Amino acid sequence: SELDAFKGEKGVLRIAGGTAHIPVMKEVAKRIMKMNSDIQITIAGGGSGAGIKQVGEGLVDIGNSGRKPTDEEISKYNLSMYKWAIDGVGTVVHPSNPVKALSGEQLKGIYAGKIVNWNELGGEDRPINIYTRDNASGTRDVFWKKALGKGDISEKANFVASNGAMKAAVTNNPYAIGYVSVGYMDETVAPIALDGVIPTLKTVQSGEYMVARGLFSNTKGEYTGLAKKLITYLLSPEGQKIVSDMGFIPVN
Amino acid sequence: MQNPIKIKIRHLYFYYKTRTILENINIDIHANTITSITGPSGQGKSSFLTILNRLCHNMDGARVDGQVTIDFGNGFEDIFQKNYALPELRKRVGMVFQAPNPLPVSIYKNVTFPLKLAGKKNKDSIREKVKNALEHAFLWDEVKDRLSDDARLLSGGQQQRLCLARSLVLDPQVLLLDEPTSSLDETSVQVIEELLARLKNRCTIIMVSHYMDQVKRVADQQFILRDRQLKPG
Amino acid sequence: MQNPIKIKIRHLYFYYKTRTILENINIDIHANTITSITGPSGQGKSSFLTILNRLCHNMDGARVDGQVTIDFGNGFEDIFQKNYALPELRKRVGMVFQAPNPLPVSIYKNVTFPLKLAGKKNKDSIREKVKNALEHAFLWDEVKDRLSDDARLLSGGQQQRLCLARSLVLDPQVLLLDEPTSSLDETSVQVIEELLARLKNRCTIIMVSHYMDQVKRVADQQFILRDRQLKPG
Amino acid sequence: MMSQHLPDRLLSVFSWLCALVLTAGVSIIIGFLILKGGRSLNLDLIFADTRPWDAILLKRQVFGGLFPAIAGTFLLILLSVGIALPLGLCAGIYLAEYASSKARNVFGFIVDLLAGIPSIVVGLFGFSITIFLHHFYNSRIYPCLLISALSLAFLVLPYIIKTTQGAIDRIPLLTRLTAPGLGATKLQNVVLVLLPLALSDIVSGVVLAIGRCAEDTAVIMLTGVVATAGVPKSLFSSFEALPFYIYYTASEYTGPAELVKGYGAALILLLICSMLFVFAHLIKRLIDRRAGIMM
Amino acid sequence: MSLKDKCAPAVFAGASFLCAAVTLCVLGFMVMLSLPVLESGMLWKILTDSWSPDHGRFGILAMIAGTFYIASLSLVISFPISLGCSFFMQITHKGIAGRLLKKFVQFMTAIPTVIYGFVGVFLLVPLVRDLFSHGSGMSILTAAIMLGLLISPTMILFFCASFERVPKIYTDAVDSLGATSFQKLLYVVLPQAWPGVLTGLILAFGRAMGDTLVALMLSGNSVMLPTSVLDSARTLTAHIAMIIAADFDSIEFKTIFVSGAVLYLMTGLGIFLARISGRRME
Ligand SMILES: Nc1ncnc2c1ncn2[C@@H]1O[C@H](COP(=O)(O)OP(=O)(O)OP(=O)(O)O)[C@@H](O)[C@H]1O
Ligand SMILES: Nc1ncnc2c1ncn2[C@@H]1O[C@H](COP(=O)(O)OP(=O)(O)OP(=O)(O)O)[C@@H](O)[C@H]1O
Ligand SMILES: [Mg+2]
Ligand SMILES: [Mg+2]
Ligand SMILES: O=P([O-])([O-])[O-]
Repeated sequence: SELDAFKGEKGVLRIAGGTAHIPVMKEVAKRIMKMNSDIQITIAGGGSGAGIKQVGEGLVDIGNSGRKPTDEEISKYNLSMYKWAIDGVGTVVHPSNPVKALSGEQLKGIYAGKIVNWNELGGEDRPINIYTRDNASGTRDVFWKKALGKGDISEKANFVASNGAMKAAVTNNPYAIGYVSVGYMDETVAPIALDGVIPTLKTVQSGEYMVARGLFSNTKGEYTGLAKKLITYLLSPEGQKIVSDMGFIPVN
Repeated sequence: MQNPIKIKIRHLYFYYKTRTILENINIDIHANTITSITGPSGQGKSSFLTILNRLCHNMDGARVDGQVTIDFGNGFEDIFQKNYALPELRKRVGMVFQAPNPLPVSIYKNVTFPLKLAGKKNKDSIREKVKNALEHAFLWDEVKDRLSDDARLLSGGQQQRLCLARSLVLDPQVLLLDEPTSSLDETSVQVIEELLARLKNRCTIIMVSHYMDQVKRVADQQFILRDRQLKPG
Repeated sequence: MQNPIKIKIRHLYFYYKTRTILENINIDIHANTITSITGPSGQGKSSFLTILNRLCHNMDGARVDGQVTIDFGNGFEDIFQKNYALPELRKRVGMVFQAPNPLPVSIYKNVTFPLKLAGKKNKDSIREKVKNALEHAFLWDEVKDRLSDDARLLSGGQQQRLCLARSLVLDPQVLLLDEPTSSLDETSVQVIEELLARLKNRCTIIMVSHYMDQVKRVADQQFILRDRQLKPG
Repeated sequence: MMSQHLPDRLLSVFSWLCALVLTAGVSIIIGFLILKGGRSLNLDLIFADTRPWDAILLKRQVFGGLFPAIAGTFLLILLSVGIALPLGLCAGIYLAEYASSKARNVFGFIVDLLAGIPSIVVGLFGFSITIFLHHFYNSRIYPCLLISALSLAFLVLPYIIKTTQGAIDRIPLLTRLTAPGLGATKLQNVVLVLLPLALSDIVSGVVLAIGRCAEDTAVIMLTGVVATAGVPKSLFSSFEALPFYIYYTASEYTGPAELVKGYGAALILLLICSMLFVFAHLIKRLIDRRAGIMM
Repeated sequence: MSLKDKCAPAVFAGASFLCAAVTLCVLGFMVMLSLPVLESGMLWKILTDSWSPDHGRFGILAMIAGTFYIASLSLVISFPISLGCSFFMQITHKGIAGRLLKKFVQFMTAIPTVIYGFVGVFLLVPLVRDLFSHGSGMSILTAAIMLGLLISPTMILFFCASFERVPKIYTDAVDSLGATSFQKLLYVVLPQAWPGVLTGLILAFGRAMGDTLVALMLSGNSVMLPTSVLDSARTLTAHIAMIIAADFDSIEFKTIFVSGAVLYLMTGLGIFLARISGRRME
């Protein structure tokens, strides 16, 4: 199989950054390490910002990001980018929430703290609990730019540290609103149709749902060694199968 | 010994952990008498006194068995009963310790402390009582100008008399004295002995002493504590 | 007193913090004699002994001034010199404390402890030495069957003799004894006194005691410590 | 004479109430964990589909089990305590026996200060040092097991220093003078008498330190713990640890199965810490009982 | 003197110096690394402004406030309980019940912090959300309750120790004069032990301020100045844990060193006060 490329290799491969990437990375790492236990792959989160920064500083071999690194970042660190999936960022609420669709204005109003109660939107008479991510997050970056139009985010918003944490927070709180990578969505959270478009793999792929982005793996300079092999594997049919199994849209 | 019985002790045992200190003590103590207890060091004299106001329960590993009943005016009460009101008992059974134990406050406050505990508030009568008690303990003249001094600055003998005064202020019915004159010079000893003779009219006194001549001078009844037994001496 | 001088003390002062305990002491102590020191409690007798093996330096706030020289066979050495080898000094100047201080180990290990410190390893000669020392201190018969017992289980008097044995095991040239018979009964006191008389041939003894008749019986030279002065008694 | 005074009764009621609130609070926490995670406790939780012996002998990596996290935690404890113990013992001995009273005051304050530094600040320090070294010394230095262990060792140092110093200080003067009186050098006194007598207290200090290493998350979060790493192969590799695993699961579990594993991990960590606690008490009792013979 | 005897003191002293040096180094590093922001005269701004990186505002006032709110509330919750428990062990139930409680409290010191956070997330957060229907349930109150449980053993054991240090001759003296337990507590034990109680309080406050995980998991980490105990808040410790992932060169990232220095100095001040009140006890 395509894992044969890893035969006879040994060493450590460090991966950090975007949390949207983690399920795919974990699966890939598991397959590689099962095949060849001389290879050790470590995976940390931190967010896209941390991923770009750490790979730039040489602290990790692969830095993942859920947004395209800025031109400044690329030139400063001499980054090479490898995009291996397409993903969207969708607004989610608790499945029990009767609110299923919002207009762009409403969403901005909610996040700016101007709409504070679900009953203003046809829901229960309970305060809206906003969840957001910190600035290192690529998911936040995309959501802020493409869904909120760089609008304000209320100071009252609760902060969580990853895509997984966002999903867990919304799952547990019937009055929550948050945003996650489309790949993370399942029946424990309910997607919100934005301006009439429900964020799903299909609408993202078709371009109908606008809040979309690529998932990147970045290396400092051209990729080499284990990093090269891992990214090549990701882009191979077998790797792309994993990508789609995990709920993302393969690039090839 | 025609006075009525004040304290009845029956089958009294006392232990520290597994060690027996007192074994089957049976004695009576009559009202308004002075009872002395002598005996070698480390035999349990001090321990015996603390049984009578149940302070022994503050000691780790201490255990008593048997019966001690005291007549405070309403017939004999078993002081070992569960839920027996210890604060009341200890107000009626005063005690002066072997080592003087003034509290770390002023001389005046030391003497008024029991009154504060008993909830007495009348300022004038309190001052009166303090003076009385200190005069009784032959300490008034020495401290009347420095009542607000810290009591711990007093000399050992003065501290001993202060503690005596402090336990007199509540007018106890029974008074337990553990070597009350051990750190006093001869003249003070003499006045304290005279005080004891006078106090007899107001209360029943049980006193531990090492000085046989003192015992002979003041005690109505003598016991020697040896081999876990109280024997008439 | 025809023996040569062993210890010369000149202009010795001793302080605890700002408090003067000893003031301008000037005495000589001759080899192979017994010197006794008596005096009221709390005057500094124990402190004086600890100066002679410089254990006083282990006490917080203690300070000495003046000169103490001892002749260990190579002429008089100033023991207050900086860098003077204290472990050597203390091996030559043995001390038995006022309160018995056995280490919390077995009886046997207590006696062999000084040998361990000195680095002696020969098993047989060690056993021999332990037996000798315990016999000298008249303890052998009482403990020979329980050498591995914890030394703290011994009675106060036994502990005192154990500590004596422990300091004999290194054959000191000077022996400091702080009330060595205070917790012993009469017969034990007698045998210890006999021991001291015999030890005189091997070392110089300085001893604190409260018992005047004991002092009279054994001492060649007597001092009374009072008002910061050592006066011949 | 049976009356009990009102304030006394109030005091008694109040203290009962407080004791109840405290014990109830903690019991609810532990009960909740057992209720939710008790059933998940089995070998699968730890080793997943790998055979236990293969995992323990490091023949095979464990995927999806807690084994790497448990191994990481144990390695971390071993390393940190191994670093902190000799250092802490020496410093404790210095403070108790050698330092002048002035030095004791100054160092005492610094040790207290060290004990008070929030663990995240220690972590931040470890992190910054690593980045600093990475930049200016050797670009092959990354956040890793060794850095975490060093930072943790630093965090638990004060426990060991303070218990050592306290235990030696508590030895009565007479016992302290015994060996010098017999001609012992200062070092002999320390090694042959003072340390053995202080051993029981030192053990409790060490156990405190171990407990802290087992539970700390803030420090390792910044200095090298990661979500997936397997059993670390060298001091210079990243690692997993139980408390971080629990934290990670609590915030980003993806489904009920993963959550149950979180409960299981919490229970296991609690179990490890309680075992340490009980173990420490047993050792202490053993040492106390045969204090003499140990010397 | 043998070589060993000469080297040993140097080794012992060396170890102490090393520990002290690293301790001071930590502060030095925090200050040094926050210098770039401080030099531009931004210290005051950082300490007082609000946090909004999108608008170029990097103030940590809300975090300082959050730290104080959460730590103080946790003290308000656990101080009376700890006091009551130490009364229980030392005054009212000295016997078996007291000893059992003491064992239990000692055991509590062995419970890992992350357990409090974990159970807090799944038990207390939904409870608070449903009970007060205000916010997400991640709030100052939630964090303070768990933090209160976390710091109470520290306090209880410290209080007990200072109660135990009250000389027995004093307590025996008042007992023999007929004091009730309440009077004994009020007139002798508390006056004698209060410096110890104060020291314990300060140390517990430091512990509460320095804890990261409970606040990070339970307080919601929002960046506004809290106005009610049901609001979310972010502590300095949680702030460090969250922002550590940011770009190293950003101002955002550099503020975490300011946060670290502030935390260090605040706990240092606490320790200093505790030592002073502790010395008064002797
Ligand atoms: N708290 C305690 N725990 C265990 N044993 C104790 C305790 N207090 C005293 N003892 C022991 O009980 C015995 C009796 O002590 P007590 O103080 O009653 O003696 P005493 O007759 O008053 O002696 P003295 O004349 O020296 O005052 C002594 O052997 C003492 O060691
Ligand atoms: N470490 C110390 N610090 C300060 N003062 C001390 C210290 N040790 C002893 N003292 C004081 O020094 C004085 C002399 O003490 P020392 O023990 O030498 O008396 P002593 O003559 O041996 O008395 P005793 O006959 O009671 O044993 C005493 O007043 C004592 O309180
Ligand atoms: Mg007595
Ligand atoms: Mg003495
Ligand atoms: O994928 P992110 O963690 O950068 O949002």
